[in-house]
Amino acid sequence: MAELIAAANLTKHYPTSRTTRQMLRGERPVVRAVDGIDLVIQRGESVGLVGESGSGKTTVGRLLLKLTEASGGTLNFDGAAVSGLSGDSLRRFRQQAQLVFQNPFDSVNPRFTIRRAVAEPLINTGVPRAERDGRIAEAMRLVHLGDFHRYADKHPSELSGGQLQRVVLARALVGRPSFLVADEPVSMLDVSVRAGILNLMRELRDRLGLTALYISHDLTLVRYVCERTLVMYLGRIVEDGPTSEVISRPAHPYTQALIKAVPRPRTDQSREDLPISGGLANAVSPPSGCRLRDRCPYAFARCAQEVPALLEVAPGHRAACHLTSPANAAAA
Amino acid sequence: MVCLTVLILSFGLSRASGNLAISIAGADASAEDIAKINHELGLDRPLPVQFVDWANRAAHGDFGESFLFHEKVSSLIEEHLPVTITLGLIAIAVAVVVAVPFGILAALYEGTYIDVAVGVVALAGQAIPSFWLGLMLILWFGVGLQWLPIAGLDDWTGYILPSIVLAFVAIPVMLRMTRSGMVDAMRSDYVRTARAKGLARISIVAKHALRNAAMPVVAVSAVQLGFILGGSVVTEVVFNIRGVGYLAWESIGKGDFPVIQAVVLLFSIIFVGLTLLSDLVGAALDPRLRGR
Amino acid sequence: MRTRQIPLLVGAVIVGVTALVALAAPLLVPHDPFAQNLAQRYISPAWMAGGSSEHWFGTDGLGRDYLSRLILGARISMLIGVATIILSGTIGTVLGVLGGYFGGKVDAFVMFIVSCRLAIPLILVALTVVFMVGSSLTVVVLTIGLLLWERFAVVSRAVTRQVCGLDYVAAAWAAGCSRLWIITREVLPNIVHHLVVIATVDMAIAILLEASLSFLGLGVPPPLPSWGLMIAEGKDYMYFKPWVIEIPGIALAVLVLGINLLGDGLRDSLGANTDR
Amino acid sequence: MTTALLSVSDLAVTYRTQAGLVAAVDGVNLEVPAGAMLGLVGESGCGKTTLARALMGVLPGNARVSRGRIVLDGTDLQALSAAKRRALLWRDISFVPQSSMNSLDPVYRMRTQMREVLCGRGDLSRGAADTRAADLFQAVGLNPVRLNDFPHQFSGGMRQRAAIALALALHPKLVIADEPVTALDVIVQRQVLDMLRRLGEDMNLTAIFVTHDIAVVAYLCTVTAVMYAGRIVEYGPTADVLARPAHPYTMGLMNAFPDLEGPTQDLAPIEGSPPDLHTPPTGCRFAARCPFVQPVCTTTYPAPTDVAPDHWAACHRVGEAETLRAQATEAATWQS
Repeated sequence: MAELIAAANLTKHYPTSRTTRQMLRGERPVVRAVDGIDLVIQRGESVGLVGESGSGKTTVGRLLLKLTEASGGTLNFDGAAVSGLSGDSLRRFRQQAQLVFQNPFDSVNPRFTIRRAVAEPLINTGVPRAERDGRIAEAMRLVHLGDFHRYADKHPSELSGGQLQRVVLARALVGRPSFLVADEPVSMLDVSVRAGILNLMRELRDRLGLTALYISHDLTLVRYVCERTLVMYLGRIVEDGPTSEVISRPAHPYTQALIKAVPRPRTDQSREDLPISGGLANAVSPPSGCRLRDRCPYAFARCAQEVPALLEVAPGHRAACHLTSPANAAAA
Repeated sequence: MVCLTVLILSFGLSRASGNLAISIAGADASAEDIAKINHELGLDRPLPVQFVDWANRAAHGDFGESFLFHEKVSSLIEEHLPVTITLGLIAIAVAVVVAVPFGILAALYEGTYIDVAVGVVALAGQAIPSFWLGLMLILWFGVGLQWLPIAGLDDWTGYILPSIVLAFVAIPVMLRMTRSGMVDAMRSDYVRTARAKGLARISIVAKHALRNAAMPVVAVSAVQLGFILGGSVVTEVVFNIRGVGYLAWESIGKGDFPVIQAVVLLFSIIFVGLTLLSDLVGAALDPRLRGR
Repeated sequence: MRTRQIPLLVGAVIVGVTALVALAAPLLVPHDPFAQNLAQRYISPAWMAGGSSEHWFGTDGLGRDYLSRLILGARISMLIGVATIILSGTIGTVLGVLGGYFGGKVDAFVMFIVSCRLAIPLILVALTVVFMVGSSLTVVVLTIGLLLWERFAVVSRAVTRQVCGLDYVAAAWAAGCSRLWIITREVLPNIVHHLVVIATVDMAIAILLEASLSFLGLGVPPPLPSWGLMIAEGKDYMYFKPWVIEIPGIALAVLVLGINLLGDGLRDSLGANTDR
Repeated sequence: MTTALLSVSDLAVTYRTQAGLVAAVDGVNLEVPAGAMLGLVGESGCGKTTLARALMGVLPGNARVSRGRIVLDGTDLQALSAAKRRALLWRDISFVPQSSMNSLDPVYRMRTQMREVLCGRGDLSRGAADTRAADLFQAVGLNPVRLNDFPHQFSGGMRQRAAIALALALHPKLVIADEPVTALDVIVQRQVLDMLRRLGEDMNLTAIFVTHDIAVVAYLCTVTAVMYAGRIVEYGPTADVLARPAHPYTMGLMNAFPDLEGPTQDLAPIEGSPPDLHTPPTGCRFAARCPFVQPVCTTTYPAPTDVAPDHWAACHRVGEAETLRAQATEAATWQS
């Protein structure tokens, strides 16, 4: 496999509103939405990015698609630096990298017909008019809206949430992209509809060999679609490994808590207390060292002094925790 | 910043026409006369110099001397301003007293005939030109019924008609804001919670809905006062009231630029001040905006 | 028909009829609106004592037929209304959409211009400009149009920001669409219903503003029959013949009310809430 | 099972809309035993929130109860005058709103909002109210100092705890919570759920928990009611309902629900969408989407039938539930 996406020390800081005192002192506080992440996605890989709201997972998605400019670090797409793209090369990149959103009702222009909405990526990339209808029909078949002519001239308001999310998927696929970012693609949908979209994404993964990043707050969903999972906490990746490994043998205390916290649809589930307490810290002035340390029951002196690096705990499974780092494991 | 720009604008406005001296000396004045007047008024100096000089003096409250009244502009304004401000304050009070209760009424009966009727009456109020309303009020109450004076401010009764006319500018806007704010508030989660608490309806409406809906209305009434003052020229002319608006109208008609400059600047500064006040009031009322 | 749609219908009828009258004015006037006849000054309207069916709405102080002047006045009001909103709508929408779309410094600049404009006392400055440049229909249109764009700017900025926050704009961006394409295809069609409502509001304000300027003697120059000017001309005689100011005043109020009703109805039916 | 604290029979709520009358709740029968936490599960638009609001008596202006009875602890609420009904609110039935920013009034400090309830509705003195408010805050895991804060100064989880403290203020007989943890992140959600579970045990709370999330019900609730298109289709002890669902819709929901364990085979979506309640179908409302549909299903609405003690389902084929359950686990069954 070859690398499609390679990010090193990728960073995004947003300026926040300042208080008068900060203004007088000339301070410019920033929200460290993404604070130096390293990330490699291989061709054909489906990667899940899991984290709570405020973890920076959505910003990572936007950075990878160059929808927002990084404050620091490097990002390569298919071997070329994304920051250097402009003009034609940027247009080619846009064709290659596509996006699916959380709320289907917000992500299709209400004035467009379905045909027009799905055609959008084609119009801008110079696909000849004659080819367009064929391409649209092909994309609609992929998302199981096969009787395309039933939907083509409808407006978004006439479709259900599940159908519309399929349209959004079709629009993302119509340009035959090599990379797809799906940001909470099912979280607005009802359970009975959600299952259909999840199945569809699995199917697309297998059929098209699409490289994809699925962003979600819900590990259970990522589990159905992704072979590899990343866990983010306050702008940093804290764990990275094969999905089944991450769920069955989580190495980072945060991942452990995250998995324990998920309620199960069965009554005979564990109800013991979570290992971590409190809520997400402030991304403007996060704790020094390990960002989880003020919530973590295992925190010790080193956690406050040193940022834990993402180190291998098992083959292909890495975690950013001083407890599991090889040095400590050897000492213990 | 805004003040400075308005300063430049109001200066530019008055200097944009080159025939200033001609308008003073008369169309058939000789070239020497014009040059003389220009020199006397300092109009023969380069424009930036004139501007800096004027702005500097304006900052100290010295707007020069009126071409026509041969009186200091600042004392002219001092003389005319209190009347305009008094009328403006009465008018905004009238507007609040009328607009808020009717806005609440319309919101509580949202979608019913009462709501539609209040809305249409507000629109009709907005449609009546204020100078015409003034004239009609004079005809009815001054001439027909002879209850109120038709012009001037000799005693308190003279304030009644002009304040009503001025208030008409602000009533429809404030009424709509009150109504939409109340409608949103009555549909909000916290009002539903208040209903679930079993509170009396009056307490839900007054303590929860109105308290939330009133914040933008109170804040906007300061801005509306600014608009009322800006629109005072028409009303003062109709009622023959010697306020700043009337002064400005007279001065415009006669090309008395120092006065025009000063009045425009004054209204702008008052407006900017009121906008600031509005922001401050808004922040003081809304805990979510405090400490920003 | 639902209760709420009645005002919309009434407004549409008033505006439609006025527009037709304005367009067909030369065909409709029973007399030459400029023809003076000093022997027939202040003839009362037909329904009053001393009126005649020769002059349905009577005659003015120079003996000109009031109905004819009223009809031509409709033309002036509609012209002012339409011309100024085209001018101010263009200025305001361009500023607002740019500010809303680009944000940051562009937005700060737009908001600065808007607050400067708001700080200028509208009537005073309009009066001054008309005085200096000299009064004509064109000058009045330009003056009002150049001053009355702030509502367009504020509203189009707000709704542009709102639309730009929606995912379909991000999708278009991710699909490689250019900025111009996004503004014209994705943003404008989705804010145009707000602009239509603002256009009615500003049209009403422009008509009232023209009437005020004309009333104060610095608007449309005589002998053009602007309704505001007709009121000013009749002002001195109103104590004896109140109808001289009542007729043009009512015409003005009805037209503006019609525009307001239309705008309000459109606001409801297009779902454009611009109250705040 | 113990006696019912709340019993609802044949309740219908009708909305006036532009397109005519819509019965969002249409013939609901429900019993909430004293001391039970009842989970009311359903997907968006099934009428669960309307039902909760009807029980509270805080329906929006265009909705009204058109039929049925609500009996709370022996009192028929529908027979009460408006004033008497209002007097019961918060003292007998209290409410935990959806965890949105505006569920608490943004312009008052929490202390003021507590006093409003404790003094205004509970007849406590100011001092006593403040003591009680501090106790309540402690009980829900908040520092009593935070009583001086405004709601916007709280995080989402804390806001929800404050709302719960407010709901418990007057020792209500019944608490109705409308999606109380939906907007919360999973760790905070779990913390709030644990807090609720502990409070439920300590105070012997009776509560109705409206949610779309079966897992939340499984975690917290002793009794489950499944709602579909304005009606309760299945009701019973949570363990029983989730392990042995008797209504095809419940089976479908269970199969469509992703889990953290078990095989990751394809989930089985329920094809189609709920019926338009402007023109509700005669017969079973799930018939159009049900893989086990029979002719009778489209003509007559199935009566609730017991499948186990205190466990009933409204399905014509309830007798074959075991067979259907086995078939329902196959994804192929659900493909139309």
